[in-house]
Amino acid sequence: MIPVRIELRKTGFDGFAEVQEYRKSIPAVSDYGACSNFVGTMREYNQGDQVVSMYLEHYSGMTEEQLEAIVGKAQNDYEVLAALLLHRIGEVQPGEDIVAIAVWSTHRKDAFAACRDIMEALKSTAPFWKKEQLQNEDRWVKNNSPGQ
Amino acid sequence: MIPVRIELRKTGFDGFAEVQEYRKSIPAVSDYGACSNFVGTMREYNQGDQVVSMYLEHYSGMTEEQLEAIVGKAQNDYEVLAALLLHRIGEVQPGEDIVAIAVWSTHRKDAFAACRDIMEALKSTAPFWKKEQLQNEDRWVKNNSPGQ
Amino acid sequence: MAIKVRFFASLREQTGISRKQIAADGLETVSDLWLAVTEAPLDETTLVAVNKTYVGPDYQITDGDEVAFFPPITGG
Amino acid sequence: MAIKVRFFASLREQTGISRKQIAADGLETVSDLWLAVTEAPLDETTLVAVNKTYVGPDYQITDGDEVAFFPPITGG
Repeated sequence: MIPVRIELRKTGFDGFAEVQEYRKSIPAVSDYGACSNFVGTMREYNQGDQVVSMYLEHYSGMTEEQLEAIVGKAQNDYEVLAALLLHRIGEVQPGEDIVAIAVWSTHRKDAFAACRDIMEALKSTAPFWKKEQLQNEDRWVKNNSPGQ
Repeated sequence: MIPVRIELRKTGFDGFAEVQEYRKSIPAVSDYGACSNFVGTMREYNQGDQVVSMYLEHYSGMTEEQLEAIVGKAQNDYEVLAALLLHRIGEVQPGEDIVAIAVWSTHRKDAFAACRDIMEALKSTAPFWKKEQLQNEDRWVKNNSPGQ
Repeated sequence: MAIKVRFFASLREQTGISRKQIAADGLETVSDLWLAVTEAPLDETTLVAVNKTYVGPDYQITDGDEVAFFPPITGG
Repeated sequence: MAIKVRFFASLREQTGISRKQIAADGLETVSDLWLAVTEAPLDETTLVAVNKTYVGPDYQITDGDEVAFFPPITGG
Protein backbone atom coordinates (compact mmCIF):
# COMPACT_ATOMS: atom_id res chain seq x y z
CA MET A 1 0.00 0.00 0.00
CA ILE A 2 1.37 3.37 -0.97
CA PRO A 3 0.94 6.17 1.58
CA VAL A 4 -2.04 8.41 0.72
CA ARG A 5 -3.68 10.93 2.99
CA ILE A 6 -6.91 12.71 2.04
CA GLU A 7 -8.39 15.13 4.54
CA LEU A 8 -11.00 17.86 4.91
CA ARG A 9 -9.89 20.45 7.45
CA LYS A 10 -12.11 22.88 9.38
CA THR A 11 -9.27 25.09 10.63
CA GLY A 12 -6.50 27.13 9.01
CA PHE A 13 -3.33 25.43 7.79
CA ASP A 14 -0.09 26.26 5.98
CA GLY A 15 -0.03 24.05 2.89
CA PHE A 16 3.77 23.86 2.74
CA ALA A 17 4.08 23.03 6.45
CA GLU A 18 1.53 20.24 5.94
CA VAL A 19 3.48 18.77 3.02
CA GLN A 20 6.70 19.02 5.03
CA GLU A 21 5.10 17.24 8.00
CA TYR A 22 3.48 14.62 5.80
CA ARG A 23 6.79 13.77 4.16
CA LYS A 24 8.21 12.90 7.58
CA SER A 25 5.57 10.16 7.84
CA ILE A 26 6.70 8.42 4.64
CA PRO A 27 10.03 6.56 4.33
CA ALA A 28 12.89 9.06 4.69
CA VAL A 29 15.20 7.69 2.05
CA SER A 30 12.95 6.20 -0.56
CA ASP A 31 12.76 5.82 -4.29
CA TYR A 32 11.06 9.18 -4.74
CA GLY A 33 13.15 11.79 -6.50
CA ALA A 34 10.40 14.25 -7.34
CA CYS A 35 7.51 15.95 -5.60
CA SER A 36 5.05 18.23 -7.33
CA ASN A 37 3.06 20.28 -4.91
CA PHE A 38 0.21 22.74 -5.41
CA VAL A 39 -1.15 25.16 -2.82
CA GLY A 40 -4.28 27.22 -3.51
CA THR A 41 -4.81 30.28 -1.35
CA MET A 42 -7.83 32.55 -0.81
CA ARG A 43 -7.32 35.88 -2.56
CA GLU A 44 -8.52 39.16 -1.06
CA TYR A 45 -10.08 40.26 -4.35
CA ASN A 46 -12.26 38.26 -6.75
CA GLN A 47 -13.90 39.62 -9.88
CA GLY A 48 -12.91 43.14 -8.82
CA ASP A 49 -14.55 42.98 -5.40
CA GLN A 50 -12.94 42.83 -1.99
CA VAL A 51 -13.86 39.57 -0.29
CA VAL A 52 -14.12 39.82 3.49
CA SER A 53 -14.41 36.09 4.10
CA MET A 54 -15.65 32.95 2.40
CA TYR A 55 -17.69 29.91 3.36
CA LEU A 56 -16.75 26.53 1.83
CA GLU A 57 -19.73 24.17 1.76
CA HIS A 58 -19.30 20.48 0.90
CA TYR A 59 -21.36 17.30 0.66
CA SER A 60 -20.19 15.20 3.59
CA GLY A 61 -19.46 11.67 2.41
CA MET A 62 -19.67 12.35 -1.30
CA THR A 63 -16.84 14.91 -1.23
CA GLU A 64 -14.50 12.45 0.48
CA GLU A 65 -15.47 9.66 -1.93
CA GLN A 66 -14.83 11.90 -4.94
CA LEU A 67 -11.42 12.95 -3.61
CA GLU A 68 -10.49 9.30 -3.09
CA ALA A 69 -11.61 8.46 -6.63
CA ILE A 70 -9.58 11.39 -8.02
CA VAL A 71 -6.38 10.30 -6.26
CA GLY A 72 -7.12 6.68 -7.21
CA LYS A 73 -7.32 7.63 -10.87
CA ALA A 74 -3.97 9.47 -10.64
CA GLN A 75 -2.42 6.35 -9.06
CA ASN A 76 -3.79 4.37 -11.97
CA ASP A 77 -2.56 6.78 -14.65
CA TYR A 78 0.88 7.57 -13.20
CA GLU A 79 3.59 6.24 -10.94
CA VAL A 80 2.53 7.68 -7.58
CA LEU A 81 4.72 6.74 -4.61
CA ALA A 82 2.88 8.87 -2.05
CA ALA A 83 0.18 11.53 -2.13
CA LEU A 84 -1.38 14.14 0.13
CA LEU A 85 -4.63 15.98 -0.58
CA LEU A 86 -5.85 18.45 2.02
CA HIS A 87 -8.87 20.73 1.47
CA ARG A 88 -10.30 23.39 3.72
CA ILE A 89 -14.02 23.48 4.64
CA GLY A 90 -16.10 26.05 6.53
CA GLU A 91 -15.19 29.70 7.13
CA VAL A 92 -12.01 30.87 5.35
CA GLN A 93 -10.19 34.24 5.56
CA PRO A 94 -8.20 35.93 2.78
CA GLY A 95 -4.59 34.74 2.71
CA GLU A 96 -5.49 31.33 4.16
CA ASP A 97 -4.78 28.17 2.18
CA ILE A 98 -7.74 26.34 0.64
CA VAL A 99 -6.10 23.30 -0.90
CA ALA A 100 -2.74 21.52 -0.76
CA ILE A 101 -1.84 18.66 -3.08
CA ALA A 102 1.50 16.84 -3.13
CA VAL A 103 2.48 13.87 -5.26
CA TRP A 104 5.76 11.98 -4.96
CA SER A 105 7.15 9.97 -7.82
CA THR A 106 10.53 8.64 -8.99
CA HIS A 107 10.83 11.26 -11.72
CA ARG A 108 9.36 14.71 -12.33
CA LYS A 109 7.18 13.87 -15.34
CA ASP A 110 4.75 11.69 -13.41
CA ALA A 111 4.83 13.92 -10.33
CA PHE A 112 3.91 17.04 -12.33
CA ALA A 113 1.23 15.31 -14.40
CA ALA A 114 -0.42 13.56 -11.45
CA CYS A 115 -0.51 16.74 -9.33
CA ARG A 116 -1.95 18.74 -12.21
CA ASP A 117 -4.58 16.08 -13.02
CA ILE A 118 -5.66 15.81 -9.38
CA MET A 119 -6.10 19.59 -9.19
CA GLU A 120 -8.11 19.72 -12.44
CA ALA A 121 -10.32 16.81 -11.39
CA LEU A 122 -10.88 18.37 -7.96
CA LYS A 123 -11.98 21.63 -9.60
CA SER A 124 -14.45 19.83 -11.87
CA THR A 125 -15.83 16.89 -9.84
CA ALA A 126 -15.34 17.35 -6.07
CA PRO A 127 -18.49 18.82 -4.46
CA PHE A 128 -17.39 22.08 -2.85
CA TRP A 129 -19.16 25.42 -3.13
CA LYS A 130 -17.78 28.83 -2.25
CA LYS A 131 -19.93 31.62 -0.87
CA GLU A 132 -18.14 34.95 -0.70
CA GLN A 133 -18.92 37.57 1.92
CA LEU A 134 -18.35 40.95 0.30
CA GLN A 135 -18.59 44.21 2.23
CA ASN A 136 -22.29 44.75 1.51
CA GLU A 137 -23.55 41.40 0.22
CA ASP A 138 -23.02 37.65 -0.02
CA ARG A 139 -22.69 35.76 -3.29
CA TRP A 140 -22.11 32.22 -4.47
CA VAL A 141 -19.13 31.80 -6.78
CA LYS A 142 -20.64 30.79 -10.13
CA ASN A 143 -18.21 28.21 -11.49
CA ASN A 144 -14.62 27.11 -11.87
CA SER A 145 -12.98 27.71 -15.24
CA PRO A 146 -11.27 24.60 -16.62
CA GLY A 147 -7.49 24.74 -16.58
CA GLN A 148 -7.20 28.32 -15.32
CA MET B 1 9.68 44.60 -8.73
CA ILE B 2 8.24 41.18 -8.03
CA PRO B 3 9.92 39.14 -5.29
CA VAL B 4 12.36 36.58 -6.73
CA ARG B 5 14.99 34.64 -4.82
CA ILE B 6 17.58 32.47 -6.57
CA GLU B 7 20.14 30.73 -4.44
CA LEU B 8 22.82 28.03 -4.53
CA ARG B 9 23.10 26.30 -1.18
CA LYS B 10 26.09 24.34 0.16
CA THR B 11 24.23 22.74 3.07
CA GLY B 12 21.15 20.51 3.42
CA PHE B 13 17.68 22.02 3.33
CA ASP B 14 14.04 20.94 3.42
CA GLY B 15 12.48 22.23 0.19
CA PHE B 16 9.01 22.62 1.68
CA ALA B 17 10.30 24.44 4.77
CA GLU B 18 12.19 26.82 2.47
CA VAL B 19 9.07 27.57 0.44
CA GLN B 20 7.07 28.08 3.63
CA GLU B 21 9.70 30.47 5.00
CA TYR B 22 10.03 32.32 1.71
CA ARG B 23 6.28 32.89 1.52
CA LYS B 24 6.46 34.73 4.85
CA SER B 25 8.75 37.27 3.18
CA ILE B 26 6.24 38.15 0.44
CA PRO B 27 3.00 40.08 1.14
CA ALA B 28 0.77 37.95 3.40
CA VAL B 29 -2.57 38.72 1.77
CA SER B 30 -1.80 39.30 -1.86
CA ASP B 31 -3.28 38.63 -5.24
CA TYR B 32 -1.74 35.19 -5.47
CA GLY B 33 -4.21 32.34 -5.38
CA ALA B 34 -1.95 29.58 -6.64
CA CYS B 35 1.52 28.23 -5.96
CA SER B 36 3.09 25.41 -7.90
CA ASN B 37 6.08 23.96 -6.15
CA PHE B 38 8.57 21.29 -7.18
CA VAL B 39 11.07 19.58 -4.91
CA GLY B 40 13.70 17.21 -6.32
CA THR B 41 15.32 14.81 -3.88
CA MET B 42 18.38 12.57 -4.13
CA ARG B 43 17.38 8.95 -4.51
CA GLU B 44 19.32 6.13 -2.88
CA TYR B 45 19.34 4.10 -6.10
CA ASN B 46 20.11 5.23 -9.64
CA GLN B 47 20.31 2.98 -12.67
CA GLY B 48 20.10 -0.04 -10.40
CA ASP B 49 23.06 0.92 -8.22
CA GLN B 50 23.10 2.09 -4.64
CA VAL B 51 24.47 5.61 -4.44
CA VAL B 52 26.37 6.37 -1.25
CA SER B 53 26.66 10.10 -1.86
CA MET B 54 26.84 12.57 -4.70
CA TYR B 55 28.89 15.62 -5.59
CA LEU B 56 27.16 18.51 -7.38
CA GLU B 57 29.63 20.59 -9.38
CA HIS B 58 28.64 23.93 -10.90
CA TYR B 59 30.19 26.79 -12.88
CA SER B 60 30.30 29.66 -10.42
CA GLY B 61 28.91 32.78 -12.06
CA MET B 62 27.48 31.14 -15.15
CA THR B 63 25.16 28.86 -13.18
CA GLU B 64 23.65 31.82 -11.33
CA GLU B 65 23.29 33.81 -14.58
CA GLN B 66 21.55 30.89 -16.27
CA LEU B 67 19.14 30.45 -13.36
CA GLU B 68 18.31 34.16 -13.47
CA ALA B 69 17.69 33.95 -17.24
CA ILE B 70 15.46 30.89 -16.74
CA VAL B 71 13.30 32.60 -14.13
CA GLY B 72 13.31 35.79 -16.22
CA LYS B 73 11.94 33.88 -19.21
CA ALA B 74 9.17 32.39 -17.06
CA GLN B 75 8.28 35.90 -15.84
CA ASN B 76 8.09 36.95 -19.47
CA ASP B 77 5.97 33.99 -20.59
CA TYR B 78 3.56 33.84 -17.62
CA GLU B 79 2.05 35.89 -14.85
CA VAL B 80 4.57 35.33 -12.05
CA LEU B 81 3.85 37.18 -8.78
CA ALA B 82 6.77 35.69 -6.83
CA ALA B 83 9.32 32.94 -7.36
CA LEU B 84 11.88 30.94 -5.42
CA LEU B 85 14.61 28.77 -6.96
CA LEU B 86 16.97 27.02 -4.61
CA HIS B 87 19.59 24.49 -5.78
CA ARG B 88 22.02 22.43 -3.78
CA ILE B 89 25.75 22.37 -4.58
CA GLY B 90 28.62 20.28 -3.20
CA GLU B 91 28.29 16.99 -1.32
CA VAL B 92 24.73 15.58 -1.11
CA GLN B 93 23.41 12.52 0.75
CA PRO B 94 20.51 10.27 -0.31
CA GLY B 95 17.17 11.63 0.89
CA GLU B 96 18.40 15.24 0.83
CA ASP B 97 16.69 17.79 -1.39
CA ILE B 98 18.57 18.94 -4.50
CA VAL B 99 16.23 21.56 -5.92
CA ALA B 100 13.17 23.52 -4.79
CA ILE B 101 11.16 25.70 -7.16
CA ALA B 102 8.04 27.66 -6.23
CA VAL B 103 6.03 30.00 -8.43
CA TRP B 104 3.11 32.09 -7.23
CA SER B 105 0.46 33.37 -9.61
CA THR B 106 -3.15 34.54 -9.48
CA HIS B 107 -4.46 31.31 -11.01
CA ARG B 108 -3.19 27.75 -11.25
CA LYS B 109 -2.62 27.60 -15.00
CA ASP B 110 0.29 30.05 -15.00
CA ALA B 111 1.70 28.74 -11.72
CA PHE B 112 1.85 25.15 -13.00
CA ALA B 113 3.23 26.09 -16.43
CA ALA B 114 5.89 28.45 -15.08
CA CYS B 115 7.11 25.96 -12.45
CA ARG B 116 7.25 23.18 -15.03
CA ASP B 117 9.09 25.35 -17.58
CA ILE B 118 11.63 26.52 -15.00
CA MET B 119 12.34 22.92 -14.03
CA GLU B 120 12.73 21.79 -17.66
CA ALA B 121 14.99 24.73 -18.51
CA LEU B 122 17.09 24.12 -15.39
CA LYS B 123 17.55 20.47 -16.41
CA SER B 124 18.67 21.46 -19.91
CA THR B 125 20.62 24.73 -19.56
CA ALA B 126 21.85 25.32 -15.99
CA PRO B 127 25.46 24.14 -15.61
CA PHE B 128 25.40 21.50 -12.87
CA TRP B 129 27.07 18.11 -13.00
CA LYS B 130 26.43 15.15 -10.73
CA LYS B 131 29.13 12.71 -9.74
CA GLU B 132 27.82 9.67 -7.91
CA GLN B 133 29.85 7.80 -5.32
CA LEU B 134 28.84 4.16 -5.54
CA GLN B 135 30.09 1.53 -3.12
CA ASN B 136 33.13 0.59 -5.23
CA GLU B 137 33.50 3.38 -7.78
CA ASP B 138 32.67 6.93 -8.75
CA ARG B 139 30.81 7.90 -11.92
CA TRP B 140 29.56 11.03 -13.62
CA VAL B 141 25.83 11.00 -14.41
CA LYS B 142 25.67 10.98 -18.22
CA ASN B 143 22.74 13.26 -19.02
CA ASN B 144 19.27 14.45 -18.07
CA SER B 145 16.37 13.07 -20.11
CA PRO B 146 14.04 15.80 -21.35
CA GLY B 147 10.66 15.88 -19.62
CA GLN B 148 11.20 12.80 -17.46
CA MET C 1 -41.48 4.83 -2.41
CA ALA C 2 -39.40 6.92 0.03
CA ILE C 3 -36.72 9.19 -1.41
CA LYS C 4 -34.44 11.49 0.54
CA VAL C 5 -33.91 14.71 -1.43
CA ARG C 6 -31.04 17.10 -0.69
CA PHE C 7 -30.16 20.50 -2.08
CA PHE C 8 -26.78 22.21 -1.70
CA ALA C 9 -25.39 25.74 -1.91
CA SER C 10 -27.44 28.21 -4.00
CA LEU C 11 -30.09 25.54 -4.75
CA ARG C 12 -30.62 25.00 -1.02
CA GLU C 13 -31.16 28.72 -0.58
CA GLN C 14 -33.44 29.01 -3.64
CA THR C 15 -35.65 26.05 -2.69
CA GLY C 16 -35.45 26.70 1.02
CA ILE C 17 -34.87 22.96 1.38
CA SER C 18 -31.74 21.35 2.82
CA ARG C 19 -33.05 17.79 3.10
CA LYS C 20 -36.56 16.39 2.75
CA GLN C 21 -38.15 12.94 2.76
CA ILE C 22 -40.50 12.51 -0.25
CA ALA C 23 -43.14 9.86 -0.96
CA ALA C 24 -42.14 9.70 -4.60
CA ASP C 25 -44.79 7.28 -5.86
CA GLY C 26 -45.34 7.60 -9.61
CA LEU C 27 -41.99 9.36 -10.20
CA GLU C 28 -39.45 7.59 -12.40
CA THR C 29 -36.34 9.70 -12.94
CA VAL C 30 -34.34 12.28 -11.02
CA SER C 31 -35.77 14.87 -13.45
CA ASP C 32 -39.30 13.87 -12.42
CA LEU C 33 -38.29 14.22 -8.79
CA TRP C 34 -36.86 17.70 -9.36
CA LEU C 35 -40.05 18.78 -11.16
CA ALA C 36 -42.26 17.43 -8.37
CA VAL C 37 -40.31 19.26 -5.68
CA THR C 38 -39.45 22.56 -7.38
CA GLU C 39 -42.34 22.82 -9.88
CA ALA C 40 -39.88 23.78 -12.64
CA PRO C 41 -37.96 21.72 -15.24
CA LEU C 42 -34.46 20.52 -14.32
CA ASP C 43 -31.84 23.00 -15.55
CA GLU C 44 -28.96 21.44 -17.50
CA THR C 45 -26.35 23.16 -15.34
CA THR C 46 -27.71 21.45 -12.22
CA LEU C 47 -25.67 18.45 -11.06
CA VAL C 48 -27.38 15.36 -9.69
CA ALA C 49 -25.99 12.62 -7.46
CA VAL C 50 -27.80 9.48 -6.33
CA ASN C 51 -26.35 7.82 -3.25
CA LYS C 52 -23.31 10.11 -3.60
CA THR C 53 -22.53 9.14 -7.21
CA TYR C 54 -23.03 11.48 -10.18
CA VAL C 55 -25.95 10.48 -12.46
CA GLY C 56 -27.60 11.88 -15.57
CA PRO C 57 -31.08 13.52 -15.69
CA ASP C 58 -32.78 10.29 -16.79
CA TYR C 59 -31.43 8.16 -13.95
CA GLN C 60 -34.21 5.97 -12.50
CA ILE C 61 -34.82 6.43 -8.80
CA THR C 62 -35.61 3.53 -6.50
CA ASP C 63 -36.94 3.23 -2.97
CA GLY C 64 -34.49 4.48 -0.32
CA ASP C 65 -32.32 6.55 -2.68
CA GLU C 66 -30.65 9.74 -1.50
CA VAL C 67 -30.91 12.20 -4.39
CA ALA C 68 -28.82 15.38 -4.24
CA PHE C 69 -29.14 18.42 -6.50
CA PHE C 70 -26.42 21.04 -6.66
CA PRO C 71 -25.03 23.88 -8.77
CA PRO C 72 -21.65 23.77 -10.57
CA ILE C 73 -18.92 23.08 -8.05
CA THR C 74 -16.38 25.74 -7.08
CA GLY C 75 -13.77 24.10 -4.84
CA GLY C 76 -9.99 24.19 -4.97
CA MET D 1 46.00 36.75 -27.67
CA ALA D 2 45.38 35.52 -24.12
CA ILE D 3 42.48 33.11 -23.58
CA LYS D 4 41.44 31.55 -20.29
CA VAL D 5 40.33 27.95 -20.89
CA ARG D 6 38.26 26.04 -18.36
CA PHE D 7 37.06 22.44 -18.25
CA PHE D 8 34.33 21.11 -16.00
CA ALA D 9 33.22 17.76 -14.60
CA SER D 10 34.27 14.70 -16.65
CA LEU D 11 36.15 16.91 -19.16
CA ARG D 12 38.19 18.38 -16.33
CA GLU D 13 39.12 14.88 -15.20
CA GLN D 14 39.86 13.65 -18.75
CA THR D 15 42.06 16.61 -19.70
CA GLY D 16 43.53 16.98 -16.24
CA ILE D 17 42.94 20.72 -16.68
CA SER D 18 40.68 22.83 -14.51
CA ARG D 19 41.74 26.26 -15.77
CA LYS D 20 44.61 27.29 -18.00
CA GLN D 21 45.84 30.51 -19.61
CA ILE D 22 46.58 29.99 -23.34
CA ALA D 23 48.46 32.18 -25.82
CA ALA D 24 45.97 31.43 -28.55
CA ASP D 25 47.63 33.27 -31.43
CA GLY D 26 46.48 31.93 -34.80
CA LEU D 27 43.36 30.28 -33.38
CA GLU D 28 39.99 31.55 -34.63
CA THR D 29 37.12 29.55 -33.17
CA VAL D 30 36.35 27.71 -29.95
CA SER D 31 36.73 24.48 -31.97
CA ASP D 32 40.28 25.50 -32.90
CA LEU D 33 41.00 26.19 -29.25
CA TRP D 34 39.67 22.78 -28.19
CA LEU D 35 41.82 21.06 -30.85
CA ALA D 36 44.92 22.99 -29.80
CA VAL D 37 44.49 22.05 -26.13
CA THR D 38 43.18 18.47 -26.33
CA GLU D 39 44.68 17.37 -29.68
CA ALA D 40 41.31 15.87 -30.70
CA PRO D 41 38.33 17.28 -32.63
CA LEU D 42 35.52 18.89 -30.63
CA ASP D 43 32.80 16.35 -29.88
CA GLU D 44 29.27 17.52 -30.71
CA THR D 45 27.99 16.59 -27.24
CA THR D 46 30.47 18.98 -25.61
CA LEU D 47 28.96 22.29 -24.52
CA VAL D 48 30.90 25.53 -24.92
CA ALA D 49 30.46 28.85 -23.13
CA VAL D 50 32.37 32.05 -23.78
CA ASN D 51 32.33 34.56 -20.96
CA LYS D 52 29.59 32.44 -19.31
CA THR D 53 27.26 32.46 -22.32
CA TYR D 54 26.55 29.39 -24.47
CA VAL D 55 28.08 29.56 -27.96
CA GLY D 56 28.28 27.29 -31.00
CA PRO D 57 31.46 25.47 -32.19
CA ASP D 58 32.27 28.19 -34.75
CA TYR D 59 32.19 31.07 -32.28
CA GLN D 60 35.17 33.40 -32.84
CA ILE D 61 37.36 33.90 -29.80
CA THR D 62 38.89 37.27 -28.96
CA ASP D 63 41.60 38.41 -26.60
CA GLY D 64 40.65 38.06 -22.93
CA ASP D 65 37.83 35.58 -23.45
CA GLU D 66 37.06 32.92 -20.85
CA VAL D 67 36.20 29.77 -22.79
CA ALA D 68 34.61 26.88 -20.89
CA PHE D 69 34.06 23.32 -22.15
CA PHE D 70 31.75 20.93 -20.38
CA PRO D 71 29.75 17.72 -20.83
CA PRO D 72 25.92 17.57 -20.93
CA ILE D 73 24.55 19.05 -17.73
CA THR D 74 22.87 16.93 -15.08
CA GLY D 75 21.43 19.25 -12.46
CA GLY D 76 17.99 19.40 -10.87
